[in-house]
Amino acid sequence: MYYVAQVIRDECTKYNCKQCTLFCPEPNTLMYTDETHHAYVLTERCKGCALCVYVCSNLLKRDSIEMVYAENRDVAGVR
Amino acid sequence: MAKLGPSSYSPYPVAMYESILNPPPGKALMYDEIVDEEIAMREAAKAMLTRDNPTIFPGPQVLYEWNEEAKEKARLVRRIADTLGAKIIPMYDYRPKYPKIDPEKEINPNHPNLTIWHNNIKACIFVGVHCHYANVALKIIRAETDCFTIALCGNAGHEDAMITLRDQHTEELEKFIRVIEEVKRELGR
Amino acid sequence: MSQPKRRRINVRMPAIGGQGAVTAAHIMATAADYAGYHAVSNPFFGAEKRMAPAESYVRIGIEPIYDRGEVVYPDVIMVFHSQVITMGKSYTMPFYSGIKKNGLIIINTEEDLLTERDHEYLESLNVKVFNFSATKFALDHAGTELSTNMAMLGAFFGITQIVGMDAVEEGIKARFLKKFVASGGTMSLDSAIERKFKKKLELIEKNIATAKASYELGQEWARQQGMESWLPSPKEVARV
Amino acid sequence: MSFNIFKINEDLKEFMPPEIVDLEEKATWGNPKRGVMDLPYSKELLEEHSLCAGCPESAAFRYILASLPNPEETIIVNSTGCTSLVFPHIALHTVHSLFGNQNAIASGIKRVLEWRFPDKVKDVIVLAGDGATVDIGLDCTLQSFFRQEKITTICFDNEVYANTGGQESGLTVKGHVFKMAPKGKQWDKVPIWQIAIDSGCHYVARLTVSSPKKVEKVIKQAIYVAREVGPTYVHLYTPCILEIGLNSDDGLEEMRRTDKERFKFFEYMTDEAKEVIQRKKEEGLI
Amino acid sequence: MQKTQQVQYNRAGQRVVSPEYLLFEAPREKQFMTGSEVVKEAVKRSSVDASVSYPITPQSEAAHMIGELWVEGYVGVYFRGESEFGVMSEVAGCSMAGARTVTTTSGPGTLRAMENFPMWAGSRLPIQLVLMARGVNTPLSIQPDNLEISFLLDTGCMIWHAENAQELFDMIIAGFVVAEQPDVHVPIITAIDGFFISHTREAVNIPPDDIALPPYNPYKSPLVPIDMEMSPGRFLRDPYVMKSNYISYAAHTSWQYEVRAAIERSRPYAKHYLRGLIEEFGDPEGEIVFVASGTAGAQAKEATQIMIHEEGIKARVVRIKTLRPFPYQELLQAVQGAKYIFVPEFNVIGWLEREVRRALYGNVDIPVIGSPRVAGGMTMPPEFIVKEVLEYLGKEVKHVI
Repeated sequence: MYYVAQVIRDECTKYNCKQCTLFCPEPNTLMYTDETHHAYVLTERCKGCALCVYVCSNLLKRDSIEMVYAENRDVAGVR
Repeated sequence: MAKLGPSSYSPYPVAMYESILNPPPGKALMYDEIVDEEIAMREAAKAMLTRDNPTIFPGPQVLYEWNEEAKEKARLVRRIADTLGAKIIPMYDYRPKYPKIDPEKEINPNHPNLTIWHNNIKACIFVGVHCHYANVALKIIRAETDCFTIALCGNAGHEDAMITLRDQHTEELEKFIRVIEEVKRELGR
Repeated sequence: MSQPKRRRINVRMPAIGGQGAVTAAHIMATAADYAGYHAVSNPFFGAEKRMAPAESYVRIGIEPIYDRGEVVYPDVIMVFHSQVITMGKSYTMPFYSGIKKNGLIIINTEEDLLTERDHEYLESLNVKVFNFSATKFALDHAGTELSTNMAMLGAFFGITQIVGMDAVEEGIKARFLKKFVASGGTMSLDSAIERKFKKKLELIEKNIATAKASYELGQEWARQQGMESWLPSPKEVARV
Repeated sequence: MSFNIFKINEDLKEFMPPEIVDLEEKATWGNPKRGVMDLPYSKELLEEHSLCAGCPESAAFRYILASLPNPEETIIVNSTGCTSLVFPHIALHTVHSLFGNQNAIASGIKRVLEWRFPDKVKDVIVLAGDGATVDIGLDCTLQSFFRQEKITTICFDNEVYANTGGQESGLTVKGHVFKMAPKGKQWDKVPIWQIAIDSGCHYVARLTVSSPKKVEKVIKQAIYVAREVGPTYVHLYTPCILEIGLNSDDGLEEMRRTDKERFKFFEYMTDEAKEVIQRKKEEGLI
Repeated sequence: MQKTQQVQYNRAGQRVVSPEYLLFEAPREKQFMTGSEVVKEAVKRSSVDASVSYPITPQSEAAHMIGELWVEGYVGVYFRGESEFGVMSEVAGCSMAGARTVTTTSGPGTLRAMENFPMWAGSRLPIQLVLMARGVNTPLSIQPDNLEISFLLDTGCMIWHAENAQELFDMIIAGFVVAEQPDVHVPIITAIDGFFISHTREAVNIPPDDIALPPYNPYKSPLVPIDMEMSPGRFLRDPYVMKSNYISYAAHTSWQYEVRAAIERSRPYAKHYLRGLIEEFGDPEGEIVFVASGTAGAQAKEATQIMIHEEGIKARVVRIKTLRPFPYQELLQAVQGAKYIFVPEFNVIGWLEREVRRALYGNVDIPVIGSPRVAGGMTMPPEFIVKEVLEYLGKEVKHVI
């Protein structure tokens, strides 16, 4: 049981910022798709640091990422 | 006498401790015997055709297109696998991946035993692996598994393999394919 | 008196830094090598400074020479500077310690520097002492005291009679004509000599003249002492 | 082009795991204009490693590797420390040999590559921590500057020996209590960026990794100058959130805070370096 | 792949010849030179790519002369490093980048650089270190003493010990050839006793200088050269430190055994190029056997001749050329028939005596006497060796005055 980041797609698509993908410390973990205009998390690579949440919520006030239990994550939301 | 089967707790250099050295140019090493290349090739083919889950472990030197010979060798390695009906599990780089390795899809020289145990491999061929890593892996395999190891080496060979064929380039690999086909016929396959 | 049968001459050259003992040793070995002997030369292994004690060594023999390093038991001792004796600028005390029976000491001096006791001891071993002023020789024949080493060298070969003057000349030429990479210090000394003599060939000529004069002096002295060649000629050895 | 070494032979491609195939197909190669803005889409030259969650050093590695103008001809030299947990996972040829000799190793590699491949540009980049750069390896670091080795030295300054459990380092700030400094550090942080200038570096920058784009610019400038002029030095603050008692999502905030104080952006360049940077800017490469 | 028969030249314009031709067949001319000069001549004929140097007596002269070769275009990369630690790292970098690399050091420099030697071996770098042994400091000394070889014995490097300038010349060339065999590919330390060889001038036979070894091919290395010209992209040239568990320890174990196995694989090559791992000298019936290496071997030969010619004692020398790999079989064979084995050495601890005892223990029952032994720069006159043996045998000592 551990936390991973999960992008709230409907919120994320409102912006075109990609900032979280830059600030995530892990390589190829938080990516962006231009097809549907939102970021997405490769859950098996996520270490759950929540830095993306800090960037998205504290700095940018966009509240488009949340931390969830890995087993509770919305699989449909994971590309 | 070098024997097949788990030999020790520690991957010590079995062959070297038994004073087994690499074969001289033009020859091959089979267990602790220096034999003609042809004989060793036949025995290697037989092992791969008769033991469970025969697998080829191609290394970076044949996986990547870093020169023309590598391209040609890759084609031949594929043909060897097809002729033998063997699986291919790549050793695509040398970084340790334990415990995240997917032993069905990859092998790593630092813990080759994991892949061999998982897939119950009883005969395997190393080809295109840099000599140092091949030797590191072969010692571990010898210490911890009963897998029959065969090395197709572009340089001087690997005395810790059950069979080591040295100076294996495209010509030799083609010869090996012919030998496999012969042995297959003899075995009635 | 009869001389012992030798297979080897071990030479020790106590000198003062800057006198060219290393060069002399090198030329001595080269000359012996030219004449067909086996030869090895080496300096004393230390940080050599001008006017500080310095030694070099040569071994000449009729069979391959394995021995190396300091010569502890010499057949010949060549004292390049009186301070070796008078001020104890020597790595062994007394300077002749270790000398073998029937040996030879060549000293660059005009007067007898040895004590009564020294003489007694050396006589007991039948060691001959040859005093001559090599520095004066150098000044007379080369016009510079820098050729002292050549005078010492000439005397050695004159007395021991193992090689002719031709080999000595060859050794000197080899040293100064070939570009040997010596240590920086030796190189600057060489260039100092060169400046003084203007031309290299002139230098060689004068060095050879100095060595030749002392060679003849030594030869004459050896005859008076009843000495013969110290080693069988390499050709004789080859025939055996 | 050396990118060929990452191309997979067609006959064996089907057996390769996707992350390796991606390296050939989705990583950015042969494009000197590559940069951090490729990160959201491309395959990075870095694999999953075992640095702590939220470690700023981890982010720094991403930015640096994304900013290399010529990755297919770039050699990375590492040292011991937390960075050792990353170097085997870099796609390029990397070296780790000993603790503190990274600049010496890099010197040897750079000179030989220049000699072996006179017609190619091979960049050699040192990535090491503060202990490696300033304490145990200071001699080798500075001597490589004195010798004007054409290498880029990048120091990850986390102000502590983190890999060994939090000991004081030469770059720890005065007064800070760490292991081996139980009364607090007794002397000042070593001003290595200034020492680098005095030792002959042609381009020196000091910054945190709070701004990916700024890091990209600095890294590119440092590499271009090293290629043509001489040694360059980049000092990056990558705080050890673990040892200074922060949460895993606090690293960025810590860096943003220090951006305004002791890690205020600082840049130095010689005239020769300025010329190179100007030229590269005109070529649109920076 | 067919080899082309056409004449090839190296970067310095020298004709490339086979190691066999260079070492065994090429005409040789006698030169009168020091050990240091011999290093230059050997490096000149070895198609060397890189060298880094640092001053320390007695190796400095050899290092200077490698620098001259760089000026003359025979060596590709050359500079002075910051210290021996730096130098050994720099040459490691050179070697990793695919260069044939040589360096020299002595005494305290060896110990300062120490951490690098196991790293070279673990990284399978075929660097050649010409070690001009001088001993280890305090009190300050620059004199010949080979104590430092003891520290090097188990670093995973091959170690050969030359007896004279001639052997040093041949060993340097052979050293590259053997160390670069793909199945060997470990560092080679060609040791001599400093001063005794480096500063001694003697006759050396050397082949012409317009021929040289074939250049080094880094793509036959058992590990990947660091030049971004060869796959794979990712690999670890470092012991496996990432995880702490049985699996990773086993990998590290295997790695270390592999380095040792690589040294063992050098035996047939060394035997061929050095004409044997040992040399036997003197009366084959000799009951007194000296087992020695380097200059101690030379002194023992001289003593043996005195004993045979002047004392009527049957004596012989077994001179060890390769300390790593150690010639166990050859030594066992060679000491058959001995009554006493003397091990003369130029160091205070007697590392060769230890090696000899280990090799002979349980195999033969011959007393091994770790004597005579000198240190700190002392010479070992043959007369002194004879005296020691005579005293041990209870015989009258009449030779030495």
